[in-house]
This record gives sequence, C-alpha cells and structure tokens, in this order.
Amino acid sequence: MKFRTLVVAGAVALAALAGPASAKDWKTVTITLEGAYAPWNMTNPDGTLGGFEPELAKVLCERAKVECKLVASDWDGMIPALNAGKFDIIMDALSITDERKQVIDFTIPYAQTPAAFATTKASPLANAAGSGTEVKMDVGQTGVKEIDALKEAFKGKTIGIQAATVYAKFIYDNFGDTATVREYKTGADRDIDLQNGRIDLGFDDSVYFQSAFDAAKGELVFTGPQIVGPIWGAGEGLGVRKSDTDLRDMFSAAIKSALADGTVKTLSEKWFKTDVSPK
Amino acid sequence: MTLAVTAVALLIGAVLGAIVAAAKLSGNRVLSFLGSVYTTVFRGVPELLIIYLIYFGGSTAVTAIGQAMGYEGFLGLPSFAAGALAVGIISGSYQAEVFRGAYLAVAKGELEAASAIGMSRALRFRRIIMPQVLRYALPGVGNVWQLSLKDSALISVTGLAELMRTSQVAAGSTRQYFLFFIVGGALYLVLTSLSDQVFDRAERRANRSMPSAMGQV
Amino acid sequence: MPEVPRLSVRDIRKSFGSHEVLRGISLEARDGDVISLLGASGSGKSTFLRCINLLEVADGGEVWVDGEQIRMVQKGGRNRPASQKQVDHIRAELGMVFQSFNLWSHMTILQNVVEGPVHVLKRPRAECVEEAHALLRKVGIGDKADAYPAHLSGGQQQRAAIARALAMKPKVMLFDEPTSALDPELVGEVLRVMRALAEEGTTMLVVTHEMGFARNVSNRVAFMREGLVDSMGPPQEMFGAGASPAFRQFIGHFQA
Amino acid sequence: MDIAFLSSTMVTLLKALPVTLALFALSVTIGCVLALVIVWMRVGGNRYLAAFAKGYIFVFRGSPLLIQMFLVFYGLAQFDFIRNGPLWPLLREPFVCAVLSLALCTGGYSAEIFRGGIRSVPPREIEAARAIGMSGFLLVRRIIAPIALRYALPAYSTEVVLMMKSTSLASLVTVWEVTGVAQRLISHTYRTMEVFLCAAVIYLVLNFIVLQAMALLEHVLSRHLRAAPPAAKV
Repeated sequence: MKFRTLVVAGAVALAALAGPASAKDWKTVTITLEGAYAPWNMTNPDGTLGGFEPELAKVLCERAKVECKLVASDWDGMIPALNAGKFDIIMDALSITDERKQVIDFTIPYAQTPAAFATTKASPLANAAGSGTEVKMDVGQTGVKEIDALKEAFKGKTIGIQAATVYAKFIYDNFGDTATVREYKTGADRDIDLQNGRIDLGFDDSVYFQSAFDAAKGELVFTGPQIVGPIWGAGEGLGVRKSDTDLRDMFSAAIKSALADGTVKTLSEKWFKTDVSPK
Repeated sequence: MTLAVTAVALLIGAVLGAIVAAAKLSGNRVLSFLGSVYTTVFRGVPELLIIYLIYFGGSTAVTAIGQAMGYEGFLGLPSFAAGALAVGIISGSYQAEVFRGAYLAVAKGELEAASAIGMSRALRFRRIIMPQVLRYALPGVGNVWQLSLKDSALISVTGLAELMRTSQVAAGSTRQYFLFFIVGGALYLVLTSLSDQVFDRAERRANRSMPSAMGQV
Repeated sequence: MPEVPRLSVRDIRKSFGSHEVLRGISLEARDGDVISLLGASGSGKSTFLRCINLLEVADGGEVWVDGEQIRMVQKGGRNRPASQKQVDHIRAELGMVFQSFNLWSHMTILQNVVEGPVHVLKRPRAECVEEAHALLRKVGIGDKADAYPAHLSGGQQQRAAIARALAMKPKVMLFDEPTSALDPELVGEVLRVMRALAEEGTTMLVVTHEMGFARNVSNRVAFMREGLVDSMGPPQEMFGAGASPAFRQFIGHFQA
Repeated sequence: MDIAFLSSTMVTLLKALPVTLALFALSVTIGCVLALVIVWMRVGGNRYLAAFAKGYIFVFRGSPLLIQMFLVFYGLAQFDFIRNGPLWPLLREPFVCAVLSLALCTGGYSAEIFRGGIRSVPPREIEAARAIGMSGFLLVRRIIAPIALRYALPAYSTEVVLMMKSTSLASLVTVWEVTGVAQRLISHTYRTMEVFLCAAVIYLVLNFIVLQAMALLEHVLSRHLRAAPPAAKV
C-alpha cells in the first residue's frame, strides 16, 4: 500500500515536471512544432518559436480557452512521441492522411498547400515539362500523364525528401523505381545538399520551398508542375491522440471560427504571401 | 544546458555504477549476473538507440505505472529528464566497470593490514577502501565524463535545446552549416579541455600520497 | 703485421648534465682477452660499456671494432653517430648481456635466440634454428626452447640471454653485471657458462662484482674510479702486492 | 508481443546489416591505418609533426562525432573548391562521408590507445633489440609493435565496439544502415519500441561477436603471460 502511494507520487511528480500532464479538464496544452520548417514554424535567434503556426496556435488557444505551451521536437519522431504522451498536439504542417489516421486523430484542416519539385537555377532539370502549371491528383493515384513525363526526365537522378512525410510516400510510389531517393531529417538539410549538388532534386511543400528559396538567395527554383489535390490528404491539421476527442473537438471549433473570420487568411498572407486556407 | 544534462547524467551514472559494481562484486551469482547483463547491454547498444528507447519507452512506462495505480491520462517524461536518464544509464554502465576495476586495484595486503589492527568491516570500507577506490577511479570517471559530454550531443534528437541542437537549428536556418558546426565543435572542445584540467587537478590532489605516479604522464 | 685488436676504445668521455661520468677512458681487447671491469657503484662501469655499443652516445673519444672505427659527427652541438647503418652493423658484432636479461617477453626462448640472426643478419631460418638449439644446449637449457621468458628462473633467463647474444657470432661479448640481479644460488650456473666461454677463447669485457671470476677467469682486470681507469693489469698483479691503495681498499669490502 | 511484426521487422532490419557492416569494416580499417600514421607522427621525434598529431587527437577526441559527421557531410560541401575539386565525386556520396568521419574520429582515439601501448613496452626489451643491431622499421616491426599491440588490445577492443555503435549515427547523414532503416520503419508503422528493440538486439549480437573475436585474439597473443604449460617433468 505504502509502496503504491510512493510510486504514484513519484509518477505524478515526474508528470508535474513534464508539463504535458493532462488532467481531463484541459487547462494547459502542450503543442509541438519542429522549429525548422520556415515559414510554417521556425526558431528565432533568441530561441523562441515563430512563424505561421506559432501565431495561429496563439489564436486557437485563446479561442479554445486553454493555456498553451510550445515545445520543439524532431519531425520524424513526432507521432510516436505524441502517443507516448510527450505533448498533446502536433502542429507541424502535418497532412491529414488515412495512414496517419490509424494511429492518431486530426482536427479539421487549417491549411492546404500544393507540393512541387525544386532544383538549382543552373541545373539542366530546371524548367522541366509542366513548369508553371497545376496537376490535381487523388489519393494513391499513379500513372498520371504529367507525372510520367517527369519520371522520364528525372530518370537516374537523385531526389531528396524529408523522411516520414506524405511527400516521401509520393516520391517512392512514383519515382522510386527509376530515381534514387534520399531521406533527410529536416527540410533544411535537404536544401543545403540540393544547393551543394549532392542531390539533383528536392520535393516538398510549395510554400515551404518558397521561403527556402529566399534563404538560398535565388539559387533554387521550382521545376515541373505544382501538385495539388486530395493526394496530400484533406490538408494540414492538428494531430492529437485518439483518446483526446474532447481536445480535438475544442480545436476543430477554434479552427473553424478562425477560418470563418479570415484570421487564417490574414496570417497566411503575412507569412506565405498567399492564402493557404483550405477550399 | 549541455553541462546540466551531463552533470545530472554523471550523478545518475555514479549511483547506478556504484550499485552495479557492488552487484558484480557481491559474489552472489544472480546479482553479479544481473550486473553483467546491465553493463553488457548498455555498452553494447548504440547510445542513439538507448536515448530513443528511453525517450519513447520511458514515458510509456511511467504512464503505464500511473495508470496501473489508477491515475488517468498520460504522464510524460520531459526531454531533460529522458535525456539525462538515458545518458546517465549509459554512463552508469561504464562507471560500474571503472569502479569495479578500482576496487580490484586496492592492494589485498592493505586490507589485511586494516583487519589486523582491528578495523571493522564498515570502518575498513570507509577509511581504506573508499579513498583508494576514488583515487583509482578518478581517471576512469574523467573519461566517462568526456564520453557523457559527447553523448549529450545525441540528446538533440529528443528536441532538447542543448549545444548540438542549437547549432543544428542555427545551421539550418542560416544555411551556414560549416560555420555553426565549427563553432559547436569548438565549444565542445572548450568544454572537454576545461574538464580535462579539472580532472587533472583532482587527480593530482588524490595522488599526493603517490609522488611516483606523477611526472609519468 | 701487427695484430688488429678486437676492440679498441680511446679517450671516451661522457657527462650527464654537469656530472662527468667518464673522464677519458681507453682500453684495448685483443683476441681471446677476458677483461674484468671492477669498481664501486657510480664509477661509470656500466656507462662505459653502454658507450661502446652506443646505447649511450659518448661526448668524445673513439671506438674501433675489429679495425673499423665508428664514425661520429657533431650535430646540433652534440656528438652523434654518422650512420645508423654502421651503428647497427657494429652492434651486431658486439654481443651484449644485460644485468636484467632483457629477453623479449612476447617470444619463446628459441624465438629470442633466432630473432637476430634471421632478421638482422638475414640468414636462413632453418640454419639459425639448428644453431640456436645447439647454443641452448651449450648453456644448459636445451629443453626450454619453447618456453616463454616469464616461465624461466632468473639464472635460466640469463643463460638464454647469453645464447641470444652468442647467436649473432659476435667479435666481442660485453657483460653488464650479468649476475647482479640473480639470487645467490643461481649465480653459479651463469658464471659456469661464462667461464666455459672464456676457456673457448671468446673475447669478453665483463663488468662484474664477482671477485672470483675476475681473479680466476679473466686475464686482465681494470679498476675504475671516478670516471677514470685507476689501475689495470693481470689478476695476479692486481690482487697481489702491487695493487693500488684504492683498489686494495675496494676489494677489502668483499673480503670482510 | 506481436511475433509476426517483430519477425518481419527483424528481416527488414537485417537487410540493412551489410551497410552497417561495410561502414564498420571500412572505417575501422582506415581508422587503424590513420591511427598508425598519427601515432608515428606523435612519437616520431619531429616537433612539428608531433604538434600536429597532438592537435589532431585533441580535436577529434574532444568533439562529438555527430558534429564531425555533419561538418564533413554538410560543411565541406559548402566550399566551392571542394565541390569543384577532384574528390567531389567521392565526397558527394553520403556513405563515403560517413566512413570518412568515422575513420577520422576513431583515428584520433586509436592513436592515443596505440601510444599507450607503445609506452608500456619495457624500455629494456627495446634496448636489447638495439644491442643486437636492430633499428628503425625492423625494431618497430619485430619488437615494439607486437608488444604494444598486446598491451593496447583491451582498450582497442572497447574502441572497436564504440565504432560499431557509432555507425548508427550515419543514419543522420542519409546512410540507410540498421538504425536509419529502423527509423524509417517507425515512420511507417509508428511502433517505436518494437522496432528499436529489434535494432538493439542486432547491435548487441554484433558487439558480442566482435568482443569474442577480440578476446580470442588477446588469448592468442598472451601465451607468454599465462602460467607455464604443465611441463613434462615437474
């Protein structure tokens, strides 16, 4: 009996240290971001987190009437870490997909963005077929005409992607048999390698790339069509544990109201120079 | 942050190491077997994996205990605790070996001499064994500190903003990889050489009864 | 034609820091000479021996082995051998037996003995092994060929070390207090081997405290004192009435 | 316990084993050669070479391997003269970068270990070798190296085990060895514990084999330290 109390006390003490402790009535919520996926989220020089998502999170938490704490963590371990109770919400341009729905739950989307290839300005692969156009794709769809044209053009090349993303799956499904795929821990690592010429192409979220291009001082450019549609899931939403349905509903409602009154649009235009709200 | 993690880890490691070393030396077959398993496993599995296992597995375990005790919801292990625990467990396995070696290095004759003048077991341990074990173990503990200092770089994967992660994020956002990693590396060099000196001095102090040991380094 | 001395040392000087250990020592060993070097500790006997095969480099003086002079040069204000190759070649012609045996601990006795002939002199291994066995039998440890040094007694180790030196077929054997590190009961077996070598006509230079050996085996005795040769002569003279007062005082300690 | 999942995980992870083993074998071999060069500089007598070796050892032992690896992989590639240089086709490959940084790092550690071994060679045994006319390379090869190797072996086997474990860091520069594949599996299955446990078992087994091999080598090399074999006559 005494031992039990002791263990519980110890566990509670640890949990109190941890912060993301979760009583049933949500007072404080811990949200994780990568802090290295500008302009979605980034780490400011003073160590705080900034970008589109931290600002949106502030709005959402106010509307959900909870205290929020932002913590950085590594992208490729986020979902297991969420289920291990490290934090309560993932807000990191996380696409809502069926695969992920098997392990976690999502709020409604707060953004929906296209994805595209990037390469260096001087690369022979710049201006590949379909550049400047949009291609709509469905979940799991392959054999699309425009994509097959790209596949031919990118034969034998090396494509860099961030590990554990929807884009990774897309590249493996469509280019895995003819091109070399290399997975990086962060987008920035991939970009620097693209710039350094270790890989020929990168594939990622377009608005992310847009800001990465600024950082690369015009060395990187888009190539080929922008790819949009349900293939990227229903857009980017907040990830929560399956058991936390109340939390999910609270934040879904907050997102709904932020979309309705144009808050998302304003923030989006501030950070992305374009509106990413889901249509 | 790096220093804090390493210091806490070294403490955890010292306690674990002492327990495990005692278990291995106890002469009890079950205990010494368990001790060997501990040192083998944690020295044989990559640090990165151990950190991941404790980061993910640790909170699952804490949560499971909590729930078994009737506590609802999730209990998390913060990055700092998980990181320090992981590096501590690893350094514990190395320190156990260091302590064991140091204990075995205490000359049998000196123990017999202590018994001969009628020292009790406890007194013998406190007055004769401990001071000598500490002296013999010091260089080893110094090595483990260096090891832990560098292991702490791996905690960056759990998102704790220690030296490594800070340089990584800075490198990523500024695209100045070379610069920031050089700076990060240089900072570690400063830390390791500073701590080297501290341990050197401590060692010299501990060795003051053995002048012959000096000057050989 | 005058006979070329096996070993000729002229005016060797050596200082360690400000301490002058050897202050100009000359010595000559002709074929078959057995010279015992006596002297108190610190008189420079061992240093003298080590200067001959250049384990220590003398500050000045000449060493001739079998008519060949070891060439020296001044480099950076210090005396140095001109050619490592010549040094190696001279060393191969001088057999050295150390106070503490210095057998190579990672090799068997046989390997210790054949190491030099095979790798320094580049002679065929089979031939060397055969000779080595003969040498080991000669020093009385024929059955220990495959043992490691740590498994032998001190006396056996020293006899193995003598066999190792002999295997190089040296022109002169140098002994540096070969029995000082041995327990008293083991001294005899080593001295017996040395006496046998002397009787075969091996040229030997022996630093020792064994008065019996100096008196009965060697044909010349040199007494060193304060970095100089105090007196030198046949044993019957040295131990007889004509001895110098210093030598008489020195041997007095041994007769007490 | 989900046996089917564990066994399929094991099979996937084992497919990455050749990469881990190649990383290990190459970096240990190159690192060992490098260490010999460094230690030769360190004890060779030339003041400048010794200072360089000292600096090398200080830098590579004093900073985390992870930083060294990132520097080699991302850092070097930032310089135009590297990208346009003759080595770029090699340095372009993540595998080469991983081997390079692992080898550079273990080179520093092993050099210190070898130096410790050399320092424990009894000076008298070296002197005995000089006295029969050995010098230079012959002396090193026949006397110093064999004795030093024996003394350095226990510390060196620890270093080799550390290297085996260090290969797991290569996953962070996009080399898909066992740990990297484990992480990829997790990103598909989200089952952290099972996958990492499988990976841990693989490393344990590998290190067990390495340690056994080293112990065997040590046993062979220390015949001269063991008690005499039961002699024919006692």
